[in-house]
Amino acid sequence: MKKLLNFLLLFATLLLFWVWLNGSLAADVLIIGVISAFIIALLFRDSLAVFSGLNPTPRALGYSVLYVFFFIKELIKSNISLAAIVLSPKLPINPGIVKVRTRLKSPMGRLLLANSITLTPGTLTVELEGEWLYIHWVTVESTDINAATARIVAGFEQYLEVMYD
Amino acid sequence: MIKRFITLLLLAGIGAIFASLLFTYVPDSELNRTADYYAGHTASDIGAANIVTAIIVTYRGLDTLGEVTVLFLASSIVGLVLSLGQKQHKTQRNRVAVGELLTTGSRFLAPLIMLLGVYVFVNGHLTPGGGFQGGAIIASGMLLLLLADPLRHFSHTLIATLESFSGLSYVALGVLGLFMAGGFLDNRILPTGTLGELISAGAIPLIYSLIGLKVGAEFSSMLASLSETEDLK
Amino acid sequence: MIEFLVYVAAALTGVAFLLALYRFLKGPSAADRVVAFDALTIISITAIVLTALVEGRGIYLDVALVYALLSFLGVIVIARYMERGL
Amino acid sequence: MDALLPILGGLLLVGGAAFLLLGGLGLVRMPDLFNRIQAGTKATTLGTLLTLSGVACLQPAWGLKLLLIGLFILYTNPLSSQVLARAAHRAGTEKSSKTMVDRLAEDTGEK
Amino acid sequence: MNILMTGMSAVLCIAMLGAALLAIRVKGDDSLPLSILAAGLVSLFASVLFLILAAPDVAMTEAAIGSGLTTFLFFFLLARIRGTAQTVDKNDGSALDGRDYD
Amino acid sequence: MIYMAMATGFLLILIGFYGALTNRNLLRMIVAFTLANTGVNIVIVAIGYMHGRTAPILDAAVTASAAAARIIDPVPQALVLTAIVIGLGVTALMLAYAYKLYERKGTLDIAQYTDLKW
Repeated sequence: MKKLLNFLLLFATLLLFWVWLNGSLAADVLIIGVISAFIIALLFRDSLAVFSGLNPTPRALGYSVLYVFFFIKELIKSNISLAAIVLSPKLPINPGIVKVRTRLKSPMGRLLLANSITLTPGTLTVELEGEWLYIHWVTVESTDINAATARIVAGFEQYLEVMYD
Repeated sequence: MIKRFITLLLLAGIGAIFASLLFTYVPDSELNRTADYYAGHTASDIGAANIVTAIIVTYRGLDTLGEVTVLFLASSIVGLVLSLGQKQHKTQRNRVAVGELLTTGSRFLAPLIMLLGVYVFVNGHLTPGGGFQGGAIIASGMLLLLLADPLRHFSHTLIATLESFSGLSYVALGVLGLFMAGGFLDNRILPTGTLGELISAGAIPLIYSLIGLKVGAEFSSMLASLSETEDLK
Repeated sequence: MIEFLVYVAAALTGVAFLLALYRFLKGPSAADRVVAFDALTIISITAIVLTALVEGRGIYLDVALVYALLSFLGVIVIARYMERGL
Repeated sequence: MDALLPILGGLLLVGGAAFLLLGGLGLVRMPDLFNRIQAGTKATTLGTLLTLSGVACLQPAWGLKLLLIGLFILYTNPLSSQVLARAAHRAGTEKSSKTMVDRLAEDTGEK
Repeated sequence: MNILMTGMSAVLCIAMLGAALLAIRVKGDDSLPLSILAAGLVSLFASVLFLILAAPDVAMTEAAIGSGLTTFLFFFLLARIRGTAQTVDKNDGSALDGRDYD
Repeated sequence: MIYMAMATGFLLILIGFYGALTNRNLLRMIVAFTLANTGVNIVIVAIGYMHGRTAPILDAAVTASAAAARIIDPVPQALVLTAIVIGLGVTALMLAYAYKLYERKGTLDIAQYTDLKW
């Protein structure tokens, strides 16, 4: 049952990708898309789709939208802070690799968390191992695990926790 | 010392030839006769929007058959040469483990890359790209799988079957063109349809898809045989 | 007006390209060059999109898609090579 | 509205190119590899996304494909940077003398 | 707009020649991976140049095959030759060193 | 623009030859060969380019009737496409042989390959 669900999710993702690539909904495009998406989904049964593990509740959907906005805000903020660092003549950096904790379990959620952390102010995920994330921080504000977790991870985790369980 | 001198002399000679070519070159302002024919007749005769594809698959189809054969030979020779004298027993290969990020990322991305490859070769007659590019993209997807799991063994039988099946169908379609249309590899065994639609241009999408599968299988087998070769100390 | 803005954007992109190229040629470590390689690929995507805009041909965008894929794969191959996992 | 969209597109293009320039500058100025990766990833990602949206404003018909390219970059660019950072760290790349703490090295028992 | 294209191709040509010279001239311990990387970069720039010369088909082929697969094949071979059988010492400076292959 | 691209292509061929003739490392020679290959491709594509024309793909921007006046020469492009693919096949073959030679001799330096000297 779970396998079938995964297959269907993958198939739907691939079909969406196909229609998006072609930019049309004509009958011939759809027929070829269904065939090729089916074959590829069959070959990659144990693969992941964006939606696999996503909770099918309205609350999760709402949080996904909020997550996107939060992410865009953080991305722009991060670039402005980076610009401030790069453009200042003294290069005020204070780098280090800190260790933080995450509660997420679903692979897709963890990957999205790591990617989001990399694109947000001054942080870069170096290693993800079990519940520990090792993060390179341009301006280290705290080397304590809990303080750093609250500073770096918590913002995204509150959304991702609802989206992926 | 004398060797370096001869090298420089040789390069100076070639450079002089190149310079004279460059300075006497006058760009054309009109298409030459061949190109003019292709430009004027492709849309009405072949029905393909991408003229380069029309040339590769139909006008110069035989050359492409030869090219695919050369590639096939190259990939089988690479496999043969690398497997010569290899010890059959599997030594344990202590490669550094893959991080979780790459595993998850590749599990997500590999199907999408495959589908991108399919898109590139199915749309060969409409957009840039075609069988060779699509095949290379499919092989890149295989490479991603190999990177995420270095000890994975691809089924060589599957790759070889796919390769020979598409090669045979390609030649069969060519022969079909001999009977049902103007000549070997003629694409008009199917109706040419309207210019710019996905199913149009006769057999070109079909032929290019077969070429794409074949080329993808060949490149994948090259990568797989290089990856499965034992390390030298 | 628009044309002028496109010129300015292309000039800025060109400077960024040269800066990344400087990092590539200079090094010092191999990983630095790989980072510069990644940045150069991404900047090339911008160059491709600008070319498509100037020539007015939407079909050029497919090439940019292939580029986005390749920058990712290239960096990963080299990274796996560096950590001896290939 | 119709007259405004192209102007917005042009401004977005210039903004994106400016962020790319910042990325290049960061690549040159930052002292060690990890800081360079940070500059290279963040600035080029946002710069390319802004450029793509600028082009989408100038040529609305290309919007779908540009969005797809943007999503692809948004997904793959940080991922490749992380893999590279991990590999470089495992290979023991030099860190800047300003580095104050390295928990990963402590935990894997290096140095 | 023509000036734009000309300028872009001028920058690309300079970059290509620089990367090509690096590819054949680079010396030192980790020179082999670097020259392969530089050759890949030359192919990459060549592909943008092809696009500017109005050849999108060739640009895509060069990007996917010339710059992509060729570089990957080189790195696979280099990894085979380097020999991973020896114990991987995490602290040996740079993993891209050339000490054990030529 | 054409002349610039063509000059770059010729220079790349020369750089590739120089590298192949002066380097003694086998893999460096193969890298130099791929450089020369790229140079040849650039020259051929530059020959096909015509000023003020666009890519030989028909769509809304270039209609079939106006094609002959608006597109550039498609034949060199088809040629180069073939050349690139075959180039990869040749490179793969050279790499496989380089691997075998290294396995036999334990070195990539061609000065050490002295079997045919006497």
